[in-house]
Amino acid sequence: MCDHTNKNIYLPYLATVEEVIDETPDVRTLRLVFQDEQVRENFTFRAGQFGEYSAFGAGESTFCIASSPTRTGHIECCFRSVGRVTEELRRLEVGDTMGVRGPYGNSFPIEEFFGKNLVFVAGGIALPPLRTLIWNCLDWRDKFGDITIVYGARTESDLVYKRELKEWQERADVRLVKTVDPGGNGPEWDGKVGFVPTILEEAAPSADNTIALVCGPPIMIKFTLPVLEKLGFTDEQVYTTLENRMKCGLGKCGRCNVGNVYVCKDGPVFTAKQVKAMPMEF
Amino acid sequence: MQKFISEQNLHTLLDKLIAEGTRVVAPRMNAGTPLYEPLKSASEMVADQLPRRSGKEAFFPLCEDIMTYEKEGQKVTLKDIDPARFPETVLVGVRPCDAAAIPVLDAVFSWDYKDEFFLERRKKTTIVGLACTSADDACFCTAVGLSPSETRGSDLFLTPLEDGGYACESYSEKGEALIKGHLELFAEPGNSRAVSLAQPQTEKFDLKKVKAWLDEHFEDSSWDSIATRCVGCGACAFVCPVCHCFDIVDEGTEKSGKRRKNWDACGFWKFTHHASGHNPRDQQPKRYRNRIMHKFKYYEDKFGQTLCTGCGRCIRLCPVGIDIAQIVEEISKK
Amino acid sequence: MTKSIDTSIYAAVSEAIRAEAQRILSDGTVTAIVGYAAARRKGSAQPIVISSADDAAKLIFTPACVNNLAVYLTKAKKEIPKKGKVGIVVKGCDLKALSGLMGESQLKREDLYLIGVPCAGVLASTVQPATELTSDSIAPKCTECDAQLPGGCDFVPPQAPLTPGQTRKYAAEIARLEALTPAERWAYWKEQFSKCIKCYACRQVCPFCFCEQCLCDRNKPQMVDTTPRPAGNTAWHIVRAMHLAGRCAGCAECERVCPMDIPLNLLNRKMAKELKELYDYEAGFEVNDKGPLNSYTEKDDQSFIK
Amino acid sequence: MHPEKQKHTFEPKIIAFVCTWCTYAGADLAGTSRMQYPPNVRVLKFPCTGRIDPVFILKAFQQGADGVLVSGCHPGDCHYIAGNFHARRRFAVFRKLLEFVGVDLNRLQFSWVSAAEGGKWVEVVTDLTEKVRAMGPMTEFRELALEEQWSGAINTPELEEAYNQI
Repeated sequence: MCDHTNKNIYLPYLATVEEVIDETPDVRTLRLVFQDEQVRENFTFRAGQFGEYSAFGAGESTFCIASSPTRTGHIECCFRSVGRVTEELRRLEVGDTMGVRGPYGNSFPIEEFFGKNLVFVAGGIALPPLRTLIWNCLDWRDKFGDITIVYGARTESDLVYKRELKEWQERADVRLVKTVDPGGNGPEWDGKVGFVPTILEEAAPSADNTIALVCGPPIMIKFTLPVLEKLGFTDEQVYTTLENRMKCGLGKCGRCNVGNVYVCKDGPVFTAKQVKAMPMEF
Repeated sequence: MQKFISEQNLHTLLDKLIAEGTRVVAPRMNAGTPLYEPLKSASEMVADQLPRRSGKEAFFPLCEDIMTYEKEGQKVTLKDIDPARFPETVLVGVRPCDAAAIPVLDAVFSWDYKDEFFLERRKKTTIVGLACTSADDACFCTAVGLSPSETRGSDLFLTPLEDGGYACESYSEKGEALIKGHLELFAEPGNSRAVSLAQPQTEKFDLKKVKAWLDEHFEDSSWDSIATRCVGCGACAFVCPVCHCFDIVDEGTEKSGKRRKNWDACGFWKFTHHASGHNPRDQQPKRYRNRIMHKFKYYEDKFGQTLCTGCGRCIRLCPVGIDIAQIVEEISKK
Repeated sequence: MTKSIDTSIYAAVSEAIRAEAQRILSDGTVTAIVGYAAARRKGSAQPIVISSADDAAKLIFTPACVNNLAVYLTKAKKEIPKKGKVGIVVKGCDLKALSGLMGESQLKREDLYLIGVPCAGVLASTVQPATELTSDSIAPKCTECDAQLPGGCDFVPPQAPLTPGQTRKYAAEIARLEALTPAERWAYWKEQFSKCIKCYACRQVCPFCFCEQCLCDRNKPQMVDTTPRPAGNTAWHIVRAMHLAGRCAGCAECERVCPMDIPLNLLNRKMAKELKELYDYEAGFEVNDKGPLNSYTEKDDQSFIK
Repeated sequence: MHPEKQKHTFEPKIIAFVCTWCTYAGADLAGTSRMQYPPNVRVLKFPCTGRIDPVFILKAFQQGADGVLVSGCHPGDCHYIAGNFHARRRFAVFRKLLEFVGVDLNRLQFSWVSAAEGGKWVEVVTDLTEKVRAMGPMTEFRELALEEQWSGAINTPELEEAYNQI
């Protein structure tokens, strides 16, 4: 019914929920497998691209594709249950059907990162857009230099991908610095306590031959960019992804623009240089 | 191809088309309001009033289904909408400001991903433009480089003549085909002169200068003074011939329903509101700025066209008298 | 028959408004004034907010001053600074809305400086702004006006409007509709509501639609379909009429601004008529703490209840 | 012994919005007392008639109800003291509005049914069901739901089929 030669650009692919993982009390990961065999085999994407996910009867929501393009056969999305669509998606169980349109938007220029050190800086629910790239890089580990991940959330329970954080922590070829906001740490907490920008400054990764990838709430980004600058990063060395409300994802519906930049087409991945050239409207 | 068609033959043509099963859309009165709507008979057409909503509706409906869904247990079945089912349409009596809007919209609906809902309707519709004979002081087509005799967007263009009937010129194969299919109703062009056309009073804007100012003044105190009075409705966007923002929603029950695409407006606070509560355009002047920017800068940047045809509808219908012609004129003088 | 309406006092009224605005802005009585100013189109007027005494000269009052400016003082309009006392130019009908807002604790009388306008009527939305005011071109609401001279204001120019007797347009139309069968009425409203494009202009200009988030903008649950289809349109207009019942002060802004000419005020007038008959309630200049639908008596009619 | 079930060609859908303290208990009493009443009624329980928003009634009609019943405590018996007094005014006005828009008020019934009035509940439900049965299906809102703006309408057999299933 819904093959990718279809002319209706608004028609989603159907996908089956293969696994449901609760990341935090209100954040959930869904692992999806496309129902159409052809789509399953031919669906490819790049780290950083996003999709439009349907809960039929409720509508569509926009999230990044959170799994790595190197892990084929399924895709994952990760969302916080806050609105009509996400609440409906949260109600889905293993075996249920949902819709996916995509992949849309640009992606991280991973080939340009070959041979460089990478610093990932993420806050809260903003790890998924970087996690796709992190796994992509870890699967191609020999192509990159040092990999540092600075990840923070309000409290311990707000950290997403807890199992993977453990895995990264145990890996010798990754440096993971995890933190929670003051007051968010429990008695067992083995990470840092403090806001992401502060912890990043403490961790002080070298800017030499390094790319920084930042994703988080606007307030975190606002305070992280000056820290990176202090550490010697130029605006071309810093990448981020913008999140705006979207409906079509196709450059038509007209709501995701920041100035004349359509986030859905020209983004969501931008360098800090590009972001700074945009009007303050995100 | 130039021809003449009498008023009576025009009506005969439309009635014939209707009888053949073609959808004929023209200005008609609906409960006291002039609107572009399908005619049951040519006599319903009212040629002397600018319809309240623009002609974009024939290509980009107020609300249209884009698919249906049906759930059964864990299974979902989707049904696509077959664009081949869109009816063949002749859009008649279209004002130059409405006709010129359609090629402007082609740009956004056909760049990159192709919106077949728009493009298929476009393919199946013949636009018969009509020169404009009356303007009020809200009209400003001449200010944005169009005119009451502008033929852009029309497949066939009618100009009313002093001795009655219309001079009729085709501007595309579709227009020519319409004439050729009903040659008996057309005559060779005569000597009658065109009636005097409308004369909008607004001076031509220097659109380059307007854009240059907008390029530099995203942040400017004048946005507040321009738009403080804006109450945040969508009237301007919905009556505009070129505003094309839309929303996608699901409507139906748990079991089955439809996904629909319907008009949306940048003036609504909800338009850009994130689920998190954050809103990039959190105040009305920011939303109004987006409207002006989109029309005279962003669309220019992206597609090299101005997103305004000077129909004046938003000026006439703004609840609080916001006058885009005045705003742009002031900008061009800065 | 077209009867002309005497608007000769409007020039003197404008003059008096300007002088008063100049005075209260320069002596610091108010920090800002919401009023009307001339706009580009011939004869037209638009709302303006002034905060400098120099701008007082911009204020006017003409038959084209159709807006109910009360909307600019509500929660819905956060852009207007609400520091200190604000002056506002009000016609009688607008003043009723302000009284309603005060009754609903949205505004405080002491924060306002009311400049009342003696008004013989304003123009209908269907005519060009430069049209002469006559019994044909007058806004339908003005044919039923009982508030040409606002009461309880801080300042009212001394002119008295002359208003000839008018055919009460809404009363006549309501009577006509009431005489129809339910099926005929349904057909009438179906035709009207199907024109609706969900631009929400009716809601946005309404002084009483000050909810932070309208029921129709909420989607958990989605009580009213958002798409501009006949079903959702009908539901929207019924819901709106119900939410305004007992609150609407009759300024008819919803009907004036409707780009599709839907006679929305008919619904509101009908509700007002019923509330008058059932509970003897009428919107007026006095501030009532409780509207008819948030009060009750034990003896209220319940003949319709089994 | 159940009485012989009568076969009808039309079984109306009746939605009843009831308050939990009186009418719901009354309906419960009717049930536990084994009184018979038409199974056409679907009961929705609210804390109080004061909580029953007129928009619920509208929504019920839109979703296919042929008749709507709203029922709560007798005046003076409200668990929240005055909820039903407020509701009484609200519904009095809402009825007038629906009437003005062209809805036949015979499809909308209000009643006071106390926890002890199982018999009255049976009577009210039976009356409304039979009245609505005689009137036939409520077509106005259902037809409205199928109407499209001319520009969005496409008449395909698949769509019509999909519509009919909704």
